[in-house]
Amino acid sequence: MTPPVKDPVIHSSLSRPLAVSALLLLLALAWSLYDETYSIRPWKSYQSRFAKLYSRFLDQASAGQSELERNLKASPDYRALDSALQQSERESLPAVAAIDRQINQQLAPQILALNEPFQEVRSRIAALTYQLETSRSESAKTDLRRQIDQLKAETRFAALSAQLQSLKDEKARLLQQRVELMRPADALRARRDRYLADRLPGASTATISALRTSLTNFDIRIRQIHVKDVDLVDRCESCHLGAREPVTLTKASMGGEAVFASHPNPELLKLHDPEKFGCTPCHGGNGVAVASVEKAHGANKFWLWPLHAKENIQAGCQQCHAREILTEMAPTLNQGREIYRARGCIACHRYESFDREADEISSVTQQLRSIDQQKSAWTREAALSEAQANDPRTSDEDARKLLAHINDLKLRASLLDAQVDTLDTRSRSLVREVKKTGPSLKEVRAKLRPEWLPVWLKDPRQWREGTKMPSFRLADPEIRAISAFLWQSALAASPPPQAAGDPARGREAFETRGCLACHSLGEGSARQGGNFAANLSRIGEKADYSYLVRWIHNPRQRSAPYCAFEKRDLTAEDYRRHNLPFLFDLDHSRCPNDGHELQVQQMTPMPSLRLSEPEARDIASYLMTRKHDNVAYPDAPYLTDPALKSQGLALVRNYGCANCHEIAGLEEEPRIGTELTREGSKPIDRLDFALLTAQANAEGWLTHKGFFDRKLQNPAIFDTGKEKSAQERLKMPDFHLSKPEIDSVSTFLLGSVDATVPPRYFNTRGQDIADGWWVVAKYNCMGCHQLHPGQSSLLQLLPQYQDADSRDRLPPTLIGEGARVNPAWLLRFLANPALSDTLTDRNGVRPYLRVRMPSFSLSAGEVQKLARFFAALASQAQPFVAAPLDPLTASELTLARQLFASEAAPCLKCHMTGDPKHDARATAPSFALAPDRLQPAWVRRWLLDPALLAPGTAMPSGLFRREGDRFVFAGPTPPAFASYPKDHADLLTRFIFKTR
Amino acid sequence: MKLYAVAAFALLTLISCSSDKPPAAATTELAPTGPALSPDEANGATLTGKVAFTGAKPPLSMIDMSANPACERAHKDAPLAAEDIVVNPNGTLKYVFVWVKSGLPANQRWAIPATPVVLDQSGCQYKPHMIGVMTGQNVELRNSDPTNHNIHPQPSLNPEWNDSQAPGGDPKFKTFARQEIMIPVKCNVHPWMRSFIGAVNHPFFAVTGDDGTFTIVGLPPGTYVIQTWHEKFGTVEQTVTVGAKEHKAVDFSYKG
Amino acid sequence: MSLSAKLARLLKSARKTQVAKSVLRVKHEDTPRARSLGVLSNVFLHLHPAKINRDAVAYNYTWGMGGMTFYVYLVLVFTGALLMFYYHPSKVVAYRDILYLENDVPFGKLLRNMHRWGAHLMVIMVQLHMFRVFLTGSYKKPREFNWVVGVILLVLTLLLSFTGYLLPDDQLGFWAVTVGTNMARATPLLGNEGPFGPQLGMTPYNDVRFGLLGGSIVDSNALLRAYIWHCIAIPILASLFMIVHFWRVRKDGGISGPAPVMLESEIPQPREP
Amino acid sequence: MDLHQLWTILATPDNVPIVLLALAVPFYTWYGLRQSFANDRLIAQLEADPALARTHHRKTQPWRPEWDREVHVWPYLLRIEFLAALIVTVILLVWSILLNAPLEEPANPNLTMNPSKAPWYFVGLQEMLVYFDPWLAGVVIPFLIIVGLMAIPYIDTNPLGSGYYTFKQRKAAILTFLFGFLGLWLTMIFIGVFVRGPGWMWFWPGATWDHNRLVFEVNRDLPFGALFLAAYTAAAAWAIHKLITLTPFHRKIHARMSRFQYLVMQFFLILMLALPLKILLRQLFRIKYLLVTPWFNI
Repeated sequence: MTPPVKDPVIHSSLSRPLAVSALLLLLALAWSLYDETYSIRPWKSYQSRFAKLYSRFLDQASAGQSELERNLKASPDYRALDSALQQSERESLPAVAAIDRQINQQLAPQILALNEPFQEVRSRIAALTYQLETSRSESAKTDLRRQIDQLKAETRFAALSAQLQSLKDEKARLLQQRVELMRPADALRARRDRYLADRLPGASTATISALRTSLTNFDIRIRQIHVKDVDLVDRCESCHLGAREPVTLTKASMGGEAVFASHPNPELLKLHDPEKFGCTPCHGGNGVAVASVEKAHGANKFWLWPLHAKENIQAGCQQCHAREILTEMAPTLNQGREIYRARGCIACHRYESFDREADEISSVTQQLRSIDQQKSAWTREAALSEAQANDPRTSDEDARKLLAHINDLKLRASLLDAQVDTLDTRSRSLVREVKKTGPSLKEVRAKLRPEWLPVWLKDPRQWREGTKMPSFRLADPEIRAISAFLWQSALAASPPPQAAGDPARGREAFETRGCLACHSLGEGSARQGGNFAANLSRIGEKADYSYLVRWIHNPRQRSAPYCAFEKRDLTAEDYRRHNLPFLFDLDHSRCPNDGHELQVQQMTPMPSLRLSEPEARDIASYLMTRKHDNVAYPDAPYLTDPALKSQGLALVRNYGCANCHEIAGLEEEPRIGTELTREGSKPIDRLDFALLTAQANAEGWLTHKGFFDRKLQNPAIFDTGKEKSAQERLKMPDFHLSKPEIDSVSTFLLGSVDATVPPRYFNTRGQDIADGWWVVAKYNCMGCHQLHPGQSSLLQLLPQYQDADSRDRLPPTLIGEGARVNPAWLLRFLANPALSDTLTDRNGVRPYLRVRMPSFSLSAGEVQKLARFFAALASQAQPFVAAPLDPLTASELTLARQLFASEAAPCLKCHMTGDPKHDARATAPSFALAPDRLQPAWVRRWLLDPALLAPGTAMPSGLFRREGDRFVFAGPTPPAFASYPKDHADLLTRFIFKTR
Repeated sequence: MKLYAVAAFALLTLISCSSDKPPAAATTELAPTGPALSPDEANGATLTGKVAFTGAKPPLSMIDMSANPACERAHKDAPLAAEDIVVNPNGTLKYVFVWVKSGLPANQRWAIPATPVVLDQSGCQYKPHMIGVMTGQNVELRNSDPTNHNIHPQPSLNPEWNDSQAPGGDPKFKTFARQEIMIPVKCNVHPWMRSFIGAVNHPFFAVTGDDGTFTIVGLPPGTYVIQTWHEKFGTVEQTVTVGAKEHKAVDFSYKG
Repeated sequence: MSLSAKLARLLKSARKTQVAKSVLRVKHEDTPRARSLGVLSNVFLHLHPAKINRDAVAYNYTWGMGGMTFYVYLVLVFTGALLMFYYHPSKVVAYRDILYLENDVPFGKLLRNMHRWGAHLMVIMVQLHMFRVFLTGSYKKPREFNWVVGVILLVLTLLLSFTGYLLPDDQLGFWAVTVGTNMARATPLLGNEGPFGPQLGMTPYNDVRFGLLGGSIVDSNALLRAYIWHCIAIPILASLFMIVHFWRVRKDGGISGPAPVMLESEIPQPREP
Repeated sequence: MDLHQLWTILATPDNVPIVLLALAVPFYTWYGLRQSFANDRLIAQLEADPALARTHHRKTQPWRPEWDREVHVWPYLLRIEFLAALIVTVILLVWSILLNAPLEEPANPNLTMNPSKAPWYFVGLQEMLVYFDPWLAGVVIPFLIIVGLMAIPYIDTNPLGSGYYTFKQRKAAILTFLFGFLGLWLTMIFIGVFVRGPGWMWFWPGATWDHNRLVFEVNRDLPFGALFLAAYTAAAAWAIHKLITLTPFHRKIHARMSRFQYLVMQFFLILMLALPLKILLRQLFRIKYLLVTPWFNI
């Protein structure tokens, strides 16, 4: 019989697969354990590497430091201090030792011995007194009192405590005496240590050794900043361990690992303490994530706030400093904002904090309207209640109440009038504050050579390098239509013809009057001057001579006033209808038809240099010589073709020319660009990458930065490959920005985000300074003046101001201007720098300077902003109250006058005195201006050491020297001074400030 | 067999610890060290020469001192000529600064002479018009005029200062820390006053005098670039090689 | 005496102790009685019968889908309970908790991954289990009702996964659930956009979608309701039906096969009505 | 062919289950049908030789009289269950370590994701939204699927194949189920996940999902749709009847069916066939609605 076949089900064994899968499970668990502790916690390896590198760096640094310290200690001064210290310690040593001995050997043990029984007795007494106080029966009380007294007597408690107290007092006295003895030695030790600390650069050996000990027990843990109320958890320092180390660590010093370098900008950390601000509000990234570098930097696909790239690191500042045009320590961001404002991005793209004038105008008109409604409502109510009061049926009581009510309403209405007045002045100045990015095209007919217009529209940059005008990718027919429209829409009026001027004198005037602070001449490497305004190397080919003369004489002069209410330019006819002269300027700025505020000035920031007519003619004729010769301009007959006009109007409206230029009929054009206030946090799907989306995603630039960089580099990039008619193509013109400019603008846009921190983090300090910077940026004050340390004005860099003599002929530095001048005077000066209504062809304060302080015809608001700006910049108290000066006695007056006019005092040699012959060569302002121009405290500081307040000034230092606690005139003083006890500088200051 | 194990182990530890990268040595540029030398007239070389001036002699321009009566009185007999271009009778140029521009050992320290160089203001004019001084050496400023002067050097490499000096006041001592060829000095009270100070790290320089000649002594042997500097006519350079105790003549010339 | 023998003796004596006896009610012996009692007397194991059709032990019949689904369900309950320690179902806090889980909680990421992939695995296995049951005709008499319970469990599994999808409160979950619940808006009679819905007075604020979401859009109410469905309601329902399901498997005759094949000729003729 | 896009869709963590499904279902179908064919061969053999039929243990697995018919659950069943548990845990653990559960941006109600898809198992239903109105696709069809599934045991009167794999004896039932499960449910899921891109537009696998793609389609309603609907129902009912009474065997099974069971089966089968028909009508002929009424339309 065949052997019985074994049942496969029973006899098969699963042990092998079970073993294998159990092993696999074990491996998987181990892997998950490894994954959990290491692979998703890379910071552990970072920290162990950091500990190693950092300790090696510290060893090497301390070696260097101790060597430095050794030879410092070898220096004679240190040794002298050290020996004096030892010597004084040796003197006081025996006495101190005696005191110590007495305290330790005698007093301390005695106190200890007495203390013990004393405490015991006292506690027993306390227990008894407690029973005494709480016992009810009188007899018990007396019994207890008796017990206490008996106890005190037994242990002679009173004597015991007295003796103990005396011992303690003795000990205290001795200790005090010891401190007295040690005082000189301690003082010397402090001076010696400070001597060392002053000369040792960087961390002293003490801090280094402290760091090294802390490194010995360096524990590997997550280092995080947790700001509870803002729900902010930043663990950046778990890998960036060196960020806030007291010692500066560089990539090189940390073995080539840039991650451990210390924060490149420590004083920024002082301003924004990471404990309160954390890291991610400024830098972006995902503070919580520590699983991988990519996740921590927020570079993974679904994180909305990625780390800013290196070149856009300052984007973080914009969020809290949104209202400022200039933020310290953020040059790229400032450049980005400046480009956004100056190159005209603001003209097409609304940006909340940039849109100061337009916003304010709309809010002011809106407030005015609501006030009118309120007033009419109240007057109507007053009339009604008056009717009711006079009604015989109302009781006397009610009548009296109604009358009170009526008065109250009238009072309130009058208060509104006050508000209306302020708003009116505000709206008057606002009309003057609004500027356009480009020149007014209403004057095209008067100022331009017709053929030039199409050539310019074709490619502005090719005609004038560095121009602000972007290129619009226009086809020829479009150019023709636009030129025709502009030509025919412009005002027909042309300025009176002007006689020719002398180009040679014009050239000298152009180079010295200060035009080069904004404009520039010469092309390519020969280019000289500022780029705030146009390069005038080819102005001759473009401009009309007579218009140029009028423009140079007074750039703000308009050919026709514009009435915003009627939305059109007024003509002489409108004035004649009300038999008024066709006269419109800052004083006659009301519209004859409806009384509203007129725009009586060109909306250009270009100021009037108050040049005389002949000088304007000279400069104009010089500028007319600046042109490329043999340049052929094809003539443009079509300019006057009416058929092209309507076509041109549609194109101009489509391309948004009216946003930058003032064009007849298109003054109120809406902005054609999208608002960019929150562009940085617009969802990525809303940024239209068009056909490049897939490519962008593959190449990794499907991000905000990718979009901004490419759009700025080539605004039509997202049209590539699209089938679009001319009208639908992307309209944004090409600004030919260089790479750093693109980086700065995209930094600005990346920073324009929804707030990720609560509003209380926003910077509200220095609001006056922030507002001031806006006005300074708008009128380019930094072209001529130095406004904050480290910034050099443009004129300073021009070659003609480099030699020794001409350096004194530069415009004055304005650092500390707030502390120098009286704000009231500054208001007057800024309103009219000539300081006189008749003699305008001069500088009010420094007539001897060729460079001319122009009149910007600032609005009242702007002038106040500047005054507050300078005061705040010099941290002066506002409003300004002049410090009272006690008047000069008769003797003091004669004394001061003698010193002032003496040969030894050089004052009248340089300062203007009023005598024309002397003033011709004077190099300093007249003293007559001083009383209401300067601040006494400043004058006194200036007299003592002018180089401190304005380095490189022509005013010499060392005029006074210190004698005792007062300052005395350094040179020989008239004999009468011998008996004058008081401070000479004060005397002279009070003399200067006595009103003549 | 045990031996192998120990050796292997030692080798292993050696490899493991040497694998760390050597620490980057902190590099600080070499500050001049060693003793301060003074020019060794005995066996150093001496350089002499003159600065000729060819071409038309520019007309002497008179200084108009009318604005300042005190100065005018000092020159009422002979009006003062500007000293920007002074051509000596023998056709040589005065006030030309001649110095060794390069060729000296780089980090060699030179002894700073104790005697200060005097720059006097007399007759509303700087006397002399041009001086040479070592960096760190004192310049003694005197005011022997009855009127107040203010001394306003305008260096670009050294810190700028502007001190007034009362008539007959005690002299002021100033030093310049960095080498700078020709610091212009002016007086804001008397705009025509002008002088030039040449601050040099080493003592090998000279200013041509009335005969238009200059001598530099104690020059260690070596090849040097000698440069002459004039206020209006700019600089001229020549390379020259000198041996020990050699007397070398080096002539320069400027065209008017 | 060899080591193993000594070990065995030790083990045997250990089992004699009172403690061991009180714990292990059944002696671990290789006898049929011990084997049966081992299963029957164990509260968990007595889900199984003592003996089973010899061929049902092989993988190829049942594919183990039912058992594996139940096992994954247990894993999900376990990891889900742990996740509940860290998760708050409110709009602001939910996302932050997931971030917290991922970065701070030790093994937090692993936990969440296990829960999510486990959920997907369970959905797949449930469908494969249905597929196997259909292929083997195991729904036929007497197991019809158990098939119905199975279908209910399938629906509950899908709902469990659907409500879990929304909880991380991220775009993926939010829009997935929005799409899902938009369909509810169109329920006939009960949805405000479904046929006959408006006629019955259904508005976006009282229709079945509103009931599901606790609001007209997927907001914090929806998050809370999804959380409660996901963590309490549906798991309890699912457990109940699983109990019924397991019970009916046993009561309807245990694992249905592999049964002996039946021939066409042996089909019993239907009794005349 | 945009392989990068294809790979990103395949490798997205949340699509991994569908890839798993796409591998597992064919495998298990093959695995099950293989055993069915084996049983069918055995059945054919037994029907051919009635004597054998009496003695044979009627199973493809080997068996000898001396082997027990039933084996103890412990250890034989429990050990394989334990093994299965181990393997599942390993798979789950490795999968969790390697792939992270997706966590996208925080929910933002006013930023619609394009494409916004339901979880993968409901994507089939979402696909139905293209062809039917939401009330149909979202509520009625899922409801009918559930009820249909539940009704299967009560309308399948074929006693054969209970407890063993067979194809021959239950051809109709298996084909219908395969059509329903694989043909409709899984295919729709596959389309919904891999083929439907932004704007729920049709992107063949390998085509780039372009958000700006514009497709011009004009869907029109079928005139006399109601008539077509009625015609279809009649034709379908006739065809189904024809099918289930094709062979004498089928006729025998049909005879066992009660009238109500027959009606329910017809109802579900007609509806199931209606789905692909509607899809074809839409995809090929651009027909949107068949029946338009003021309250609802199909």
